[in-house]
Amino acid sequence: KTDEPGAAQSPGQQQGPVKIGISLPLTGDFSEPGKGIQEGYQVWADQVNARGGLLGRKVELIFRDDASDPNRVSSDYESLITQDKVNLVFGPFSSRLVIPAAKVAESYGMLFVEPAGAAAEVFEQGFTRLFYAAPAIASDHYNYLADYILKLPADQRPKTAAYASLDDPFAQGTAYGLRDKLAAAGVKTVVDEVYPPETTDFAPIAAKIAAAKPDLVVGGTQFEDSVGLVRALQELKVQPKLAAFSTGPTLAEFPAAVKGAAEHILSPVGWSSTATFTGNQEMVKRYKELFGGEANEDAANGYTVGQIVEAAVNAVKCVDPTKECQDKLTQHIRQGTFDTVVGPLSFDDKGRPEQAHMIQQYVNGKVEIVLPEQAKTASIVYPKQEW
Amino acid sequence: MSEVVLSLEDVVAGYGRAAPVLRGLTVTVRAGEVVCLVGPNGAGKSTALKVASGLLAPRSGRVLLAGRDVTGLPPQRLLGLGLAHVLQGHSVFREMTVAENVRLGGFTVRDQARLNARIAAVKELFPVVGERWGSLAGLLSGGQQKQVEFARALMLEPTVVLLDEPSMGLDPRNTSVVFDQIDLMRRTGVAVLLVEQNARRALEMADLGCVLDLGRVHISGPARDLAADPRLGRLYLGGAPST
Amino acid sequence: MRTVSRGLPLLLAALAVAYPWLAPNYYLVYAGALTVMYAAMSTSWNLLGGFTGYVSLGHSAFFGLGAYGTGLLVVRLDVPWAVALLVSALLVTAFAVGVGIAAVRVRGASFVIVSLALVSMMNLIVQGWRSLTGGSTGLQVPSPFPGLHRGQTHIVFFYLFLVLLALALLSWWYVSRSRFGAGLRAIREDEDKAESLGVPTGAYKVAAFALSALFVALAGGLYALWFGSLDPIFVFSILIASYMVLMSLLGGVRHLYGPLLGALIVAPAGEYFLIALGETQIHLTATGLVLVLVVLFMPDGILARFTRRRAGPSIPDESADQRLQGVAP
Amino acid sequence: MVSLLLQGLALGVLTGGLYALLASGLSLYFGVMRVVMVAHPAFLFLAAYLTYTVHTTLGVDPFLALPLTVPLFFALGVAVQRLLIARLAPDNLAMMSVLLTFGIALTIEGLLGTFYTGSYKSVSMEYATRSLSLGGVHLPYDKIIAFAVAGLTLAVLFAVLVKSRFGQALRATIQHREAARLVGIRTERVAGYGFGVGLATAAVGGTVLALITPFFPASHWVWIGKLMAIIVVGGLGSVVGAALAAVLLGVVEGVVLVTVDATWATMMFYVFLFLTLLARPQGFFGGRLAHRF
Amino acid sequence: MSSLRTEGLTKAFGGVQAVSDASVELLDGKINGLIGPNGSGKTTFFNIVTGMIRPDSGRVLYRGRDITRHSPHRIAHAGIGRTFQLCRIFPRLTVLENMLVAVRRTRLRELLAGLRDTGEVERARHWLRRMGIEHLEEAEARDLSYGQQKLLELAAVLMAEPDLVLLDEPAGGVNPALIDRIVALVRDLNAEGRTFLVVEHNMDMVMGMCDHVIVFDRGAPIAAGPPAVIREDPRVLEAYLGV
Ligand SMILES: Nc1ncnc2c1ncn2[C@@H]1O[C@H](COP(=O)(O)OP(=O)(O)OP(=O)(O)O)[C@@H](O)[C@H]1O
Ligand SMILES: Nc1ncnc2c1ncn2[C@@H]1O[C@H](COP(=O)(O)OP(=O)(O)OP(=O)(O)O)[C@@H](O)[C@H]1O
Ligand SMILES: CC(C)C[C@H](N)C(=O)O
Ligand SMILES: [Mg+2]
Ligand SMILES: [Mg+2]
Repeated sequence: KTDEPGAAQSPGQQQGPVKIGISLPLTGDFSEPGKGIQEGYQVWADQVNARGGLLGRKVELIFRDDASDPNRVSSDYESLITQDKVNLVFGPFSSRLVIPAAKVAESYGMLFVEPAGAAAEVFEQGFTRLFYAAPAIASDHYNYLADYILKLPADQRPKTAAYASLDDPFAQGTAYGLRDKLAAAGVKTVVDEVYPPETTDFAPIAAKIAAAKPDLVVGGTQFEDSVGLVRALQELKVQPKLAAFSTGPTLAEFPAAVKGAAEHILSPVGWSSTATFTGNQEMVKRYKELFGGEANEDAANGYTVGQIVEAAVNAVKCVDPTKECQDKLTQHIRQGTFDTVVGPLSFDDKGRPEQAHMIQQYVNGKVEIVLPEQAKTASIVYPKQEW
Repeated sequence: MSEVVLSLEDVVAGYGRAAPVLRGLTVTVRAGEVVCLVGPNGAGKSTALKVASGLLAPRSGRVLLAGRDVTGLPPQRLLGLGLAHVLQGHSVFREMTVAENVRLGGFTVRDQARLNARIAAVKELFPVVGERWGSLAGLLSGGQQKQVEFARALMLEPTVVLLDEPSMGLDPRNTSVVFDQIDLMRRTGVAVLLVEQNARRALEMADLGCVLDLGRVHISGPARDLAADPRLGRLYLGGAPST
Repeated sequence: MRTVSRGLPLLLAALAVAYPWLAPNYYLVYAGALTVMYAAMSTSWNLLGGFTGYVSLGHSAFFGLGAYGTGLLVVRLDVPWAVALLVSALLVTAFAVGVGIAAVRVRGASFVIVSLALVSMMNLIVQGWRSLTGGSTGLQVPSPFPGLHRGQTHIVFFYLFLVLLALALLSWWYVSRSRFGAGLRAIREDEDKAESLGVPTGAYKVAAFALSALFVALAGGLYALWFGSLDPIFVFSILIASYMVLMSLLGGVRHLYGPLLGALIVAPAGEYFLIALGETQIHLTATGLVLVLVVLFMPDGILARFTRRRAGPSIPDESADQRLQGVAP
Repeated sequence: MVSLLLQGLALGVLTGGLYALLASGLSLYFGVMRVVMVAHPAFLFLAAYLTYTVHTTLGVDPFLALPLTVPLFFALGVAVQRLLIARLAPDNLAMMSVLLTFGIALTIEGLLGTFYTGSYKSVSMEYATRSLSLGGVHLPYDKIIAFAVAGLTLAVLFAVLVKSRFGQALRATIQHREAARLVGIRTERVAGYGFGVGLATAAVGGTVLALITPFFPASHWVWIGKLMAIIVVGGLGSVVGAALAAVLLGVVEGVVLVTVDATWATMMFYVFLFLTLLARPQGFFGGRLAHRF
Repeated sequence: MSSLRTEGLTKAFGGVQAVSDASVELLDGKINGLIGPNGSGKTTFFNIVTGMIRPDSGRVLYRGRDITRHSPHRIAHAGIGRTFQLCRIFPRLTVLENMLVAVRRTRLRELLAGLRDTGEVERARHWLRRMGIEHLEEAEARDLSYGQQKLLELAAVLMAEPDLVLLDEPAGGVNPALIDRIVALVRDLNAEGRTFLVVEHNMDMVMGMCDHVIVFDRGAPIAAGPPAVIREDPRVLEAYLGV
């Protein structure tokens, strides 16, 4: 077989464009964020090519749609690696797809930097070539918020908390990360709901939360359900002192979808459009030129993957799919620290990033970074205004 | 002789792309006359009636109704010209009540008074229709359903009636009712094209008989002569009845 | 026709066996194994669908249960993989008997809906029972052949699926020529009439349902071992059963090789569409339109076009001329 | 606890009304033409997207899209029936229609994805996020609106099917096409209109859905199972049965959601489906004529 | 001795009393006739005897064994075969395949054995030959004419070697020549020891062929006896024959 591990690479592969294989959920459940990641990758490729490419070779992105289906994601990487003989692969979106994808990459000895496999489980599969290109894994997303809450004076500190989470490893990971820390510090969990992705009606869940009158409402959500939950909470007149939801509020569609209810909602975010980290402003600008509209966190994460791999390639001076080269790249990433649009990133031996997510809040209708102290663009509003 | 109301001229017809079932059929029915088609199963008798009522468009040949060329017109147009067709087998609307079935017979009529008069008339002709007025037609016994179909077809006081094996499944009493009805229609000037397997009885009362086979009329003539033809009797009408 | 029906299968079988060695790269071996897996599954599906006319979308559930059963036995109880595969398939078969008893009480459209519900239900259960199945995180099954590299694993599974396909084909053939098969076909045409002729329709249907589930469960189990990660949403997806239906239908549900032929067309075409049109959602539309066209223009499948034509209507009772001899018009 | 139960019950009734609206079209296709229309939810979301477009480009209330979408969907339904469904062989209409409409659903999803991209869209109105409070029980306005629209639509539908000449003609057409033609019914046209009416309900349903939930091209998959379960419990083909079953299941779902959890609440649909089959395969409210002899 | 006996069978559909307190006894080894007006419960009686409908009360005894609540296939295995009022065959199976469906006993090995390897095909051909349709063996059943389908239905029932055969209107819609053939067949089969119960509205056929005639009216037997007696029975004349 031409792709037998260790088979000599044909010389043709040393020239021509650098092909990068990517499978993304362009249809199906994850198509919304999948698109964002795709745009991030495209902005990066555009800029690299403008700079003259990787090691002087043009970058060419090959996209496949996996329809949010893990079976397909495997096929995609299988064909990208063995048939298209890509030089590099970048990861797909969602922890659910990252695991099967990483398996394929791992067994063909390919470096696997991914933008969206944040769940803790991703890093427990024994992958040796996987890196998550964002500041923190899911269970650490709310770390700053947890610190903030626990430092509040005793009389202001919330006593009870309600958690509602989508049955999804990432979404649950974020909510439970916060829950475990707060519960350990004595904040009572009064509602702890998990709902399947099929759920379309959130009013009864909100009713349950309303009945418990919690000080704190935390949603482990993706997009659709975050909107559903917020609307239902508002309709059922739940009035917590603080409300936090993962993912949904970081998307541009959110405030319009919840119709004014976005005010003071908190959300972990790994990236900010106003941050001045390496390349960020250029990225924001180029994004607007290419796609109109504002870049979002997903696009930034895709871009980050590109930045890390680019730095590694430039450092070790190879981009071949061969084992030696991929090993060298992996080695380099494991040891280095990388300047990216989400800040400097470094990884532990399992590929986990060692930094932290920021916390954003809608203040006067605008997204502001409120935590941590050193990055904030506005002060956190607590307790939140009534819905 | 009275005027011709319905005629099929040299009709060729069939289903889908298969070979034609009717291969040059010619039949003529006059006002006040009962024409009886007999013939073995699969000869094309039902097909001939379907062509006559517009359910099936012929591949060639003409259909004339009341002097007009109606070849290829859909049934609802022929209905307006006074044609009614009672299908072979069961064709009640099974999941509708007897009442709905009968009223649908007058679907094209908007005049309520006329409808009500007709309903009363058919109820009298077929008592079971009145008795089971509110029940679902599909729940009636085979023979009862047949009666509902007649009632439905007679709602419009047709001038040409096509009957496809009307006595099939009927008990002797109802069979007589049907034959009496046919006789009555003839006397009021209605033209009847009748398909019957109960050939002896049908030929007895018909004016004209046609023996159909392989999509053509093989023998035709005054019904009584046909019934009396000994060879024909043996071949088509079966052994002499025990009576 | 005879030589074609004898010679062609042999040739195909030889080609199939040689395929992994002919394929230029491992992706094509992988795609081959996937195709054979689908062929095996649609042939199994056809044990129910083709004979009895009961369209089951519930076979996704058997696929998923077979996969999870095998995976859980291997992961949680350290059972050797081959044993796990068989035990799990047998458990699924037993389960199918239970479900079958309830499900085959309804016919036609209701059955389709019930089978659809079965898939959703299993998905909810497997996803909800996190402590056992790993829930939405999925279940990671270790490779049974840790010594082989990925490409070699594809070759091994290609042959395993090929064996399964052979078994499924053999079963279909065996049933089709038996009285059991005749009874099943009669059920497709007119169930009450079949019963009045002495066919125990209930038992027959359940038996066909279970047999068909058995093979699909085996395919699911092999898939779990091969693929290594199971995610409830996608293992219990009606799309999987829809593929079985589409493939069977395209090839021809009334023919032994119909589903196989369908799989040989649909699976590679699916991969092709994805690669050619993968960047937009239009490939969904392409798949949808193909389905619509097949249903409209080839409802009996491709093979129906090549086999015995219908005699056509109009078979007269006896020759009219025989009877009319001597009777002048 | 009692008030929570009451709240769950009230929400369940309202949601049930919505389910009734969404399922009514399905029940109609099946009842009158034995077609299992897997693409109905896809059409619901097609309507939702159209509503979205009208709402965002013209800035008008989403319900003002109805004069546009209802006739459009009616026409679409007529076209689908005349061009596609009518061509299916009657032998195994149920089976083939599942596959055909499955193909249609995929086609629609692909087109939506192509034109609107995969991202979520939503239509939010000020009035749709408030609620009415009655003795501690909150009734969200969007759900009240959905319930009212559903009730109205179903009443119209019922009147059309049972009372009107068209309804009579439609039922006759389904039951015996040749006989229907012989009493003067234009059967092709009637069957087309019947399908059109079914899709017209999807236009209304889609608008309501757009108002209460965000959507993306693949959203329709979630609804197929639930809606199908409803029409089976209601008795396949019975529009009234489906409505009753929808409310029943809505209430069960609401109550189970507040007392147990969301997984079990969704499961209830399927549990009821299987219970129905075991107890009364013809459905609880339908009670159809046995086709046996 | 009687092979089939019913005691007080009753069945109501909603408000309609289809069969009420029907106690019937067949003459073993003879041709029994069952006549009665439309809707008098004859078909329902068949359906109860063959297990397709559960009676509200009463018992069905076959050779002294109570088979009232047995499922249709068990009753078929016990040796009772039936045809349907509107002929039912398997339309998309070939004539030969239609013949191979019927089963009398079922053992797993027989079930799974290849049909062509056992004597079944020979037996099937034998019956087709007796019906005179052996030349149609490979045709799809739906392509047969109605009369041929009726013969096929009967042949398929006979494949299970029933001892008692219930025929629901065997002559309905069949051309007269074929009726003669069916009558002859029934007589032959009866001579070989099979008992028959025939529902029929064709009085010539019933009176000419049957040894014993049972008359139903409104769901219950009102008379039973040899044809000659029945023909003169005033109750029968009034309920049924009286025209
Ligand atoms: N499934 C059913 N549901 C309701 N009523 C029924 C059903 N089957 C039969 N009936 C009623 O029971 C009565 C007897 O019907 P049955 O079919 O047994 O009569 P029959 O003697 O066979 O008549 P025919 O000579 O017309 O065939 C009829 O009044 C009929 O309407
Ligand atoms: N809808 C149809 N599609 C295809 N073929 C048909 C159709 N209807 C009838 N045929 C065929 O046409 C031929 C003639 O049928 P037709 O019903 O006209 O015969 P018939 O003389 O009425 O017979 P019978 O006495 O049995 O009613 C038969 O061979 C039949 O198989
Ligand atoms: C932060 C997000 C981009 C992570 C993603 N939602 C996941 O499932 O892991
Ligand atoms: Mg006929
Ligand atoms: Mg009867």
